[in-house]
Amino acid sequence: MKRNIPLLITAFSGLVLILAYFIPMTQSWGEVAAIWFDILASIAFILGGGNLIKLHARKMALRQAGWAYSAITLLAFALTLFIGLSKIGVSPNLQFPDMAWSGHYRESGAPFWWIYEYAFKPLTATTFSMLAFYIASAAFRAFRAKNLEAILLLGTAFIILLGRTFAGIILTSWLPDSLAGLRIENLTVEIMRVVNTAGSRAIMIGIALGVASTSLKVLLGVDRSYLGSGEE
Amino acid sequence: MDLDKINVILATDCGSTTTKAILIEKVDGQFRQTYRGEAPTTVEEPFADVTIGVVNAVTEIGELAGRRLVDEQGRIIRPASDGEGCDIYISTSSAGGGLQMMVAGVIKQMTAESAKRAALGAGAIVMDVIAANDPRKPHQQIQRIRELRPDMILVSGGVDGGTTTHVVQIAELIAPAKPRPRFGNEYKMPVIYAGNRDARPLIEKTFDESVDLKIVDNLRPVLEQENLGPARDMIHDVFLEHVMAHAPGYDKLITWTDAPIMPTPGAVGNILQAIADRDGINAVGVDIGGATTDVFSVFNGTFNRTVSANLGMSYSISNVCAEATMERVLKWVHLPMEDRELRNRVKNKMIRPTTIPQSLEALVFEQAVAREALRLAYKQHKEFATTLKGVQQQRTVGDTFSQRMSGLTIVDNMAMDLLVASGGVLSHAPRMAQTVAMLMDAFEPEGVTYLAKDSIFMMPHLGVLAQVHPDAAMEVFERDCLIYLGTCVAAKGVSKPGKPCFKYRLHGSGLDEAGEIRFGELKLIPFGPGQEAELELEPARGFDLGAGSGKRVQSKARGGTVGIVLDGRGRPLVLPEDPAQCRTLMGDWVKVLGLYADSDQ
Amino acid sequence: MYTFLKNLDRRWIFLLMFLAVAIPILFELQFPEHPTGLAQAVFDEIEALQPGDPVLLAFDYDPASEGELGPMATTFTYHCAKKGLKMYFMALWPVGAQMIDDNIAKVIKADFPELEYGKDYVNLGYKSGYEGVIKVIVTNLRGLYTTDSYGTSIDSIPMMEGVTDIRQMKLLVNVSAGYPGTTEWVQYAITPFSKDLRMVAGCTGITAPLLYPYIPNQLPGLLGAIKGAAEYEQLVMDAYGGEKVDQKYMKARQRMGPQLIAHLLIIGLIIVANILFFMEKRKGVVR
Amino acid sequence: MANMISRERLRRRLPALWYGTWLLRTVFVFVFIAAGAAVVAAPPPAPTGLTAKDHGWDKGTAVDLVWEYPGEAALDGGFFLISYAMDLEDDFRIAGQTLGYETVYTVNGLTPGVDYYFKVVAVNSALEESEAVVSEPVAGRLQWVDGSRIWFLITVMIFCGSVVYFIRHARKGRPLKVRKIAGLEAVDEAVGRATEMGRSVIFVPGIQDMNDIQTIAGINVLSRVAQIAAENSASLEVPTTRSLVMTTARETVQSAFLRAGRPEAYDENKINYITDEQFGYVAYLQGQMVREKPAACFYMGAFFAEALILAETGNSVGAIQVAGTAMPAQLPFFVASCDYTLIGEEFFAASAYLTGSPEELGSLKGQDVGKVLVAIGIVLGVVFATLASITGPEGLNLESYHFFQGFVDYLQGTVLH
Repeated sequence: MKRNIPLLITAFSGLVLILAYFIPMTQSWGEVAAIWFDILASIAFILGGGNLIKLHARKMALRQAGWAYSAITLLAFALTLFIGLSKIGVSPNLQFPDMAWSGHYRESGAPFWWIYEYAFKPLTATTFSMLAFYIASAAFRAFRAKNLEAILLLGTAFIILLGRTFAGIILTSWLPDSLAGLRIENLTVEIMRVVNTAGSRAIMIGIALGVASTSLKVLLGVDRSYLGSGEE
Repeated sequence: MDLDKINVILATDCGSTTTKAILIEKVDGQFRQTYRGEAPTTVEEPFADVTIGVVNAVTEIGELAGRRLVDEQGRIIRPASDGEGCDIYISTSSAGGGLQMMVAGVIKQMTAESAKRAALGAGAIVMDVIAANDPRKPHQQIQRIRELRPDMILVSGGVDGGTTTHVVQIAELIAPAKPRPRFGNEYKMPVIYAGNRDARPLIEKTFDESVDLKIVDNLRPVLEQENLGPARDMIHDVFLEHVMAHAPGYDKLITWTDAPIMPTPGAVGNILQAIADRDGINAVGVDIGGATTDVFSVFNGTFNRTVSANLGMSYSISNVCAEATMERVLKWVHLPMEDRELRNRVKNKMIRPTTIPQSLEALVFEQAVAREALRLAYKQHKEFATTLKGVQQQRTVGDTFSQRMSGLTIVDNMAMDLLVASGGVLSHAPRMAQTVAMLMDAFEPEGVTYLAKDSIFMMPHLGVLAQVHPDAAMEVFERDCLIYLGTCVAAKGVSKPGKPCFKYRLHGSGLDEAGEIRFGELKLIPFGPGQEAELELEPARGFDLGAGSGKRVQSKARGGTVGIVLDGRGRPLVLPEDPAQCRTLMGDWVKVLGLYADSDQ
Repeated sequence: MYTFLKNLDRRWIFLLMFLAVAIPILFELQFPEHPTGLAQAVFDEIEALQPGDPVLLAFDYDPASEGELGPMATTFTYHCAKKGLKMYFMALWPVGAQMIDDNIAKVIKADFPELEYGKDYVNLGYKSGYEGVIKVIVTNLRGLYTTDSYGTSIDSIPMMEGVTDIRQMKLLVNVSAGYPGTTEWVQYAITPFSKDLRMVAGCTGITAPLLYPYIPNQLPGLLGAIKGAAEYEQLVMDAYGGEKVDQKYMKARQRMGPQLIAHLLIIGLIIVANILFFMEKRKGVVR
Repeated sequence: MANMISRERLRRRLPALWYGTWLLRTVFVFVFIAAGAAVVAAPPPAPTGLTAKDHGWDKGTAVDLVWEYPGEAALDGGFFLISYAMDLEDDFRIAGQTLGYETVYTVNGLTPGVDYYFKVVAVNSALEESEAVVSEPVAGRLQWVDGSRIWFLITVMIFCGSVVYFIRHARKGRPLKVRKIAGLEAVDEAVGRATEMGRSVIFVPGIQDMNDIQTIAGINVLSRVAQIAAENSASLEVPTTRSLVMTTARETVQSAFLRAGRPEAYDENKINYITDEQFGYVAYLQGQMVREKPAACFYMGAFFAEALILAETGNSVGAIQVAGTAMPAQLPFFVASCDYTLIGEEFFAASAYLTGSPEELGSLKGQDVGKVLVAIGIVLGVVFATLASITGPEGLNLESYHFFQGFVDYLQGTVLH
């Protein structure tokens, strides 16, 4: 029972979404299914929040290594949630000037916005920026002209790296117009447009077929891993 | 000991049935093996004293050499004086079934495998491997430990600083099982611990007084590296102290020898490793016996040994036929044979292990079985002799489409330089060419490979000698132990019969020949022992002789009792499906190599 | 030297990278841009619209990718405002709504004070549900959106009148940092309704190669990373910027400086690494 | 390339052409007149006999228009302008235009079931408009089947049919072979390493929710990793970015432990939801990796920018890393930093490979049929397009050109619609 009902729901809603694509009459059913999904998806936030509290509370209770981080996490979580929910410092909506809570929680200058602007934004941007460093170190380690494929890759990488900057333009601007196609910036475009596209398409076709067949397996109940395990 | 003053060396190998003794003497400034003697081993009742057999064998040599080696008290005379005694006496032993061990580790493919490698390398037979990821239930494992009664147990597990819980878990399987040693109920089971350094105190706590715990350095200090030496040495020590000391007469024998007694296979491994190290070559050795087949290999300095317990020419012959299938065995036979008769022959050999073939058919059949036994043993060896598993791989972008796995075999037939055969069916084949054919068919060497055989199974003796007097061991190994059969030249690749395979040119030592080998062709060029010729090879496209597909190779061919065999049959060697076709093909090969007497062909 | 480089601690590389990025920023290194076809196509696509045409601006990115995508979002907003298009902003990323707010404040409120919220532009905000949102709003906008981002009922917003689905938009402009993003817009909006909808997009460098296959049928124009943004910025500012361009409309071109040096550094590192590799090969360390 | 695209765009999007070239045309006409060679042309005659009919096999958003033109056989250099409105009083909204010799048009983007009036005006080369002809009100009707998607439906049915066929085929016990996938063979090794080193195994199921097929594929691999971890009694940690993935992962790991015969060793506290925020998650994982130095890391699912950050951190702490993703952009990063990488399809084939169950293997075979279909389509398209460019339009044989080009158009316009 624990398995059959979800399987039925999956099969049914999957079928509805497929039908909705081919049969215009049923298009609205598909919309309903999608809206339901959206509602369910938001329940996940509650589930997630609950686990977050549990995980970090446990770490603190057991005094596990680094439990202080957990304390900070929980504190930040509670604070943000409180400030956001209670809309502290938010001025009311112009339409409802009497209702203090009618304003928008993201209003600039309000504490929530402040958290966002001065904590969240710089933090995520910083983490993302680390990519630049890792790309450099990975390139240093892994880009070796070991075989033919690697040499081709290396050549392409150089062209693209240069072509995406002003350096490419400077380096080959002396080429006459009859050879303009060989200028690095033009080569870059051609590589992206022809070679890369051909390769990407091939990968995409393979992946799309993989996705389609996995989806079909899910719909048919062959693949039940999303219910916890492949086997009964 | 002053090595320069050593002139006479006596060595014995106490096998399970015979004790073989050899005498090595310095002749004209060079060490030569001069005489040998044999006597039945006397470990069992009624004698129950190994030294009796040793003395008998040594006495035989003494008589042959006209040199008194044993004194009136039945002791070996040392040091040598004029016409009497020897300077060094050494011995190996595989009596009583050799050294039988059980090993344990955390992960079967990692530390447990390293432990197995250490035990095998030391010359032991590994009876079972216990691991934390063993699919068997704990009580089944305990039961197994109780039943087995090994000579000693090697416990490893965890890298240094790694897991302790798993190691203790394994110890907790072994300790309550209270394993009992094979010999003598009165003494404690030796347990060697060669695992995570951090787990030592816990291990000491887990094993109580009922076992004799020895602790050595971790044999896998990090996953990337093995350190088998300390564990191997400890196995030898324990072998001497415990196992040998409790076997009848060994206590006496130990006091006679100048070097620790080694398990026979360990000694064979030793000499092979020594020769590979000295010459910087890759070598493979095989010893095919009645019940088991040992394969030794040294590739790029890494030594490996496997024992294929169920592959042999007498006790295990039935199993060989079952595992390889009779159909496959018969592919190597060029004469028509009747299935029923063959089955009888197999059974007969099993119950009467010492019989030797009486007819041509019987000989051809036995050698066909040998090919399969060797092939299967070599396959097992390849699977065991691998790079270390559990090692982080550093990839580059070039590896995107060729993600090589770790744990691949390090055995590379192309890189193999020397293949040494020993064991009855190989060394006692009526014609040397037969040995060559068996080696080539079973091992499928690629490129240029020298083939040799151990003349009188002297490798164990030399293996121990190599520890005391390496130069002497090497000299004797080169001159008297190895009988060079010749050189095998085989191209890797497959094509259609009749297409070009490779061109060759040989010159030197009175030989000047050139020609072309076509695919499927086999050619024998007689070239006597001790001779060497320059060899120039030019493989056709799609064939590799060591430098890559279609690339020229310059090498040296070595003469031998058989000669130079140019093999264009392709690698891997594929035999036709159709039995009749196969038989014709075998007939051709037999003719080319002159395997059996002309009248029989 | 050889051994130092061979066992190079990656922190040295990190330091070099830091300098490669920091120095051009401090010295405000800047280079002229030569727009390529794709940026030109994006520009033309918006140029071809008439004042008052409705445009959907979907900003699916977050502060993490702001560095790469912010400038193009800003320029898109500026371009649409200059053209007098009706702008409908929305986001499939939770923080996308914030990105919209930022751009509204930075561009519309600052430089186009005459534009009125609800009449000339509206922020529909974030909706959860990934591509499901696209699937619904492409046929039924009101099925999901009942209020704008600030909780105002859609029915009371003048410019939402008569808007039932996003197929009524003359153009979709998508700025995307990943999933859900341009790929999903193409798959769930453009492909099934290719006759009704057109779209241009701007994306991060890493996703650009994956979007090229959609050019030109599903995507007539595409801005790839900061380079694409810089080209587009150049086009828009040449056309509308006037004499003196505000600093905030030069961000993309300013960021091309560090990109140049960083790329050169990476090329240098690869070359050094390969020299080491061949030295090792000659020494026989690697087989 | 700029020109190519904009020309392409203009050809496809006619209203844009209308506005975009308005200026040019006007200038052209002025020049023409100024040159003094002009004949003052009269406004063109109005089109007649306009009929509007619901476009069949669709979702009711299109209406077909047909009209006649009484003037010259074709409107030389001119065009017809088509517009529509719900009410005659309203402003007509321009739908598009056709070239002077085409007297059919399909209006798209209508609301189903609503009556529309359609108007056609002839415009000559001097941009003089004729009288308009207005149709009777017509509504698009919602049909049962969307005809424009019929080919897609056929393709889907062939593909699904072959997957189902091969699943049944495999169930009957006919063996199907899968190539060896190094990355999956390495699972044992990676978990083994963690066991020997007494460190943990980290499994990252991507940063997408359960609705992403890649996450499902990742969970399939997790099942195997968990089983081996259970057999080895290694510590397995699964941090997730989505709470639904966390629940699924818990179920999966629990049943894997059960399968390995060690249900008691399962600890759900090791499978946690961290945060939905991409880089918050990355920061957590990085911290954990640097502190705990896991010996094995698995990245199986959908990844974005964090791929390289995670893999490089794992690489630097010396872990064996196995990655699998269908995100082409992240594959190069994984290849450079991980020990093994499952590339795209391999990743989806993982569950078939690991379970070896006939159903799974059958579906792989079905995928191959899909690939064959695609390959046939590509070959046909390329061959015909090549033939078309050889034969015409200025080339050798106009008739065969029309045949070939017609086929290509059909393939592009209808089959691949």
